[in-house]
Amino acid sequence: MNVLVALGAAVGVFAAGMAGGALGLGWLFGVVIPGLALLVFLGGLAVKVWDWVSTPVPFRIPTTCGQQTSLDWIKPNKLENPHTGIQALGRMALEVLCFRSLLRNTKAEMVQGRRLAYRTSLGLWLGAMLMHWSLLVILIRHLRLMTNPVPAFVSFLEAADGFLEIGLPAVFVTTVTFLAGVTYLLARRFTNPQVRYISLAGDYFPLFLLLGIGLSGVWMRHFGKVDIAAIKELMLSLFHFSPAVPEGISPVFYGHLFLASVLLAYIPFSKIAHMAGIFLSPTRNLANNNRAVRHVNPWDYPVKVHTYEEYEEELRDKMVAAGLPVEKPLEKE
Amino acid sequence: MEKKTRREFLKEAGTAALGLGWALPLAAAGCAPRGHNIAGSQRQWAMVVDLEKIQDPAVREAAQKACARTHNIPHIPDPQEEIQWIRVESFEHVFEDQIHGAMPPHELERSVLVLCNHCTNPPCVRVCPTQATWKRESDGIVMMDMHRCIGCRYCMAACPYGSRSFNWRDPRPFIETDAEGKFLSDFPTRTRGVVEKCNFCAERLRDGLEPACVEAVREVPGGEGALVFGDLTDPHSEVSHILRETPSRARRVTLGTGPNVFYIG
Amino acid sequence: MLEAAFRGGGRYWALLGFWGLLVALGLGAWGRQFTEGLTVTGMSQDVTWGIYIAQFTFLVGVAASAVMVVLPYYLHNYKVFGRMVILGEGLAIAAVLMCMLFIFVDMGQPTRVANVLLHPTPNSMMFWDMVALGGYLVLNLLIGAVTFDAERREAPPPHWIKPIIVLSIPWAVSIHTVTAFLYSGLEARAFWMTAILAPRFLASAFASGPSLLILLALILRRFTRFDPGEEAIRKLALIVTYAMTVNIFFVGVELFTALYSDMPHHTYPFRYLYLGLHGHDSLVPWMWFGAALTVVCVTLLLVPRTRNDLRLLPFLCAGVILAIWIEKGVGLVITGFVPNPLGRITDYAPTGVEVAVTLGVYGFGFLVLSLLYKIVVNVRERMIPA
Amino acid sequence: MGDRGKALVGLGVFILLVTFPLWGRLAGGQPVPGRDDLVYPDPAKATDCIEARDWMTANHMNLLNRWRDDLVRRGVTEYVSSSGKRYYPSLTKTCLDCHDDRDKFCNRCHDYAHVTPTCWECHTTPGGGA
Repeated sequence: MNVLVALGAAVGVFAAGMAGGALGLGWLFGVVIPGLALLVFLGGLAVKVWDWVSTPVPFRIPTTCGQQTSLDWIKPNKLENPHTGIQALGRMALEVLCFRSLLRNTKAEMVQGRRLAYRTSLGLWLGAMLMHWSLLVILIRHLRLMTNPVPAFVSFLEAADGFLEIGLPAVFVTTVTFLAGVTYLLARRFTNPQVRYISLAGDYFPLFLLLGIGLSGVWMRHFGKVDIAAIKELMLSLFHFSPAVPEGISPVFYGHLFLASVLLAYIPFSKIAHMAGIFLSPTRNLANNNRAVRHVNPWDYPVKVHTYEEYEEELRDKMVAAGLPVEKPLEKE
Repeated sequence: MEKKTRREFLKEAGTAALGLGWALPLAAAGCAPRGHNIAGSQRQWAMVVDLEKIQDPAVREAAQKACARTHNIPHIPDPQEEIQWIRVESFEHVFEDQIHGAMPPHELERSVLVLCNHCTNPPCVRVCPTQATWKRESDGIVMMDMHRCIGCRYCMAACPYGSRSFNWRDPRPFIETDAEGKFLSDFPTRTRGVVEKCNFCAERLRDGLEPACVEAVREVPGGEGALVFGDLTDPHSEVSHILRETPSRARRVTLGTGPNVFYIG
Repeated sequence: MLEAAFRGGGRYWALLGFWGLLVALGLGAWGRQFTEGLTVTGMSQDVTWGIYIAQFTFLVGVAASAVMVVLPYYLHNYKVFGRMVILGEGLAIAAVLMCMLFIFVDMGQPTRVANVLLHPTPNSMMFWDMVALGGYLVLNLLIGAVTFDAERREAPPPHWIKPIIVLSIPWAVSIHTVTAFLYSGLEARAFWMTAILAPRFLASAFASGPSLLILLALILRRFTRFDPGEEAIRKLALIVTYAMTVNIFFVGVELFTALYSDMPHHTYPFRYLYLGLHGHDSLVPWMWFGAALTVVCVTLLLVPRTRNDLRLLPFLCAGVILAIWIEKGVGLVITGFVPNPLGRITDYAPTGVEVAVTLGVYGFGFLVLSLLYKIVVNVRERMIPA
Repeated sequence: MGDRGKALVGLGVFILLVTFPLWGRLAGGQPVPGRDDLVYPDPAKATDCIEARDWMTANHMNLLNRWRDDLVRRGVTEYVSSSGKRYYPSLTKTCLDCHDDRDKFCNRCHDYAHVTPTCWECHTTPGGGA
């Protein structure tokens, strides 16, 4: 059911874009919606981040899995249990760039039916790495349609990505790896019973969106050729704030663009907000130095404290009378 | 017990499989087309070189120059990078397997024009991993597809005649141009990293012309008939006629490649 | 399991850094070769293959030699090699990767490399070499990962891996055989066109590969708590001795055939190698050095007392590796082009760019090898009861 | 709190990166770089291309690719267009006869769309123009 809802939504988005393109609603689907989507994306993300950073983090709560820095002769594990900001930064970098925690994915098995053993399960990590890194390269590659002249790093990336001259136009390596990654991530949700059980429509929807964007992109490049110059004209005009919609752009492009717009606008309100959230995870971005540094509760207000000295001062005569020990004897008059 | 039998089986299977280590590629090579013979090609273009007539340097130069201009062949001064489709070598080097101690020096020092032999059973075609070079069935020319070549140079190791040249660098700066900086021919230049060689002027044959070298030597006084080009499968062609009437030789025939450039005189 | 590759001390990271430096150097040099063309190499119209293809030939042997530990262990249940097998497979993986890279950097049009698979050509030995190498890489990765993971969990390996292991044995033989066929099927080059080339390749491979394995095992013994076993090392030394002896015999057979028949095209290459031909004698010192090294090493290996001396053994192994590297990595490929089809002799020496690219490929191979062995060592060290 | 500043700087950098295509405009101040109008070959030479114009715009590279294999490898010396006309399948001898200026007919679009074909590394324009 969740799958069908998500699939239906993604197909519907694509169909709407196609229909919009076919019906000549180029202004709506080529200018207004992408522009709004970008604003919603940036604005929504900014609000989200503001909300997160405004929430106090009273305690250091990094989750650690290595030796903490303590005595000199005990070797600390700096990345698993960071002690300083720099070390926490290193840990974050490994998490953001290498998805390190996914490498801890293990699979439990009974060996010969009597002993429990674990094995590394690399599938999720590999699928995620393929999908995310390919997506980044693909996004940067798309700058060729949004800049004129095209910056050198885009040209270089494009040349490296299309290094293998397979087909004409050449198939990009990241096209293949991206589709493979997304397909794996989807297949995993379908075939793994545990993952399937916890998957909601909101888990499937972005994957279907990504798959739809990828497939329509492949279609436009390799099969149903589209007028790439007209598309670039549209994109450039958008980024120059003087939108103009050229004639003759294929409806598939509007489907592709609408899918991308929906994904963009959907990000701040969905699980994909992890792209910002990962930086703000208190279990990951803090140094575990509670024993070395005093952290004061940020919203600490002055508590009225009645110390023992004051207590004794107030009741000393009564205490002496009752024969209780006092720290400071009564002054003799 | 059961375990032992499985091990026994493994042992036998392994030993048997060990023998397969060499068998697979061998079988494949055996199944591969054994080149084309003349009967397999509908026609076979061939060339007859008259050694007497090409002793005139003007004739040789005309042939080489025509070739270079027709195919935009670069002139790279470094002999180790030079591209050559048709070149001049001495008799003793070209026919190394046919010389003997009693031959007079002037015989050994005679100049010979050498080019691709468009072999009947070309080793270069056999080894090419991408079919970038192949024997054309329609007329027996050993063709080269510059779009397909990966530049592995296996064909150069396989050619027993040294007829192939590799583009070690971009050839364009070394190609002859006219006063306006334009190339002398529309024949595509090559890019660095591909192998090239004589194509018997396949592009001219298509237009019903003779190879450029054959046409050029005819213009030189005394050069007529120095190079004769024709169809070897046609008994009435001039090459067939000459080879029937005159003693001829070809390069390294014992290798079984079946060269189709012949030498008389 | 993979994270075990990144658990190491300063010395380990320095080693990785060194390999990384070589890779960077090689990448830079290859970038120049890619933009300017192969003119930056020492190769020429006459000597069209040089140090790249020669290293490829040498390393195919190293890759194939894994069979020398896999076969006794799996087919003959020779338990002594139990801890050595994974080292052999790791070495095979690194060596095959280097082989593929050496072919790749030798190409004039590297961007078209996919053409070999897009237009498969069964009559070309180069096509088969690509298939054989690719298949061997997959086989070793699969076998190594599956069996080692099973070992780590102290579980028996899955049953389906057995036939794959059996398949890997002839496959190992085939990669070096096909590489020999690459050369020996060329009627144009008398030096290579000899039926004994494939057996010769295998004999020298089974000497150089296990020698490298012994060296690596000794290094691991010295610097880690993981010990592949003294008996295993001694057995490998015996294999090296036999293989090297057979190799000498094969070379002798070649020399006899060429020199006794005295056919010019068959004697020229040997004269070029050992005496110099028409004043071209750049390889002569190499070859005599290699020959002397071979004789010394084989003599000392044949004597049980010196062979079993674990202090002397690393030097003997290094000697064997160097001797075979000279035979295959220096002599074999270049000499095939001497003399050229027109009887001329062109000398070849690699340029700085070529050497840098070669070092880069080796750096990459040893980087992979270091990572793989680190995983093995870290996992094994944890399994040893303290 | 201290970390709020860091997070906002990160957000700012991210927004700058995402809106990268906008900054070229603001920094360079170039006018909207639209396309020039399509240029057609001299009507004296031809008024029609071998196939429909839109189809050619989208598919010429694949047609040329097929031609090259047809002519070079299969010896096919004739291309029959969908209108039944016959052409010699050659870039240099057929296409470039009318599209005789590479800057006008090839590079104009290729440069704009940032497409870098390798044809010109070997092929010349008629008359040997590099």
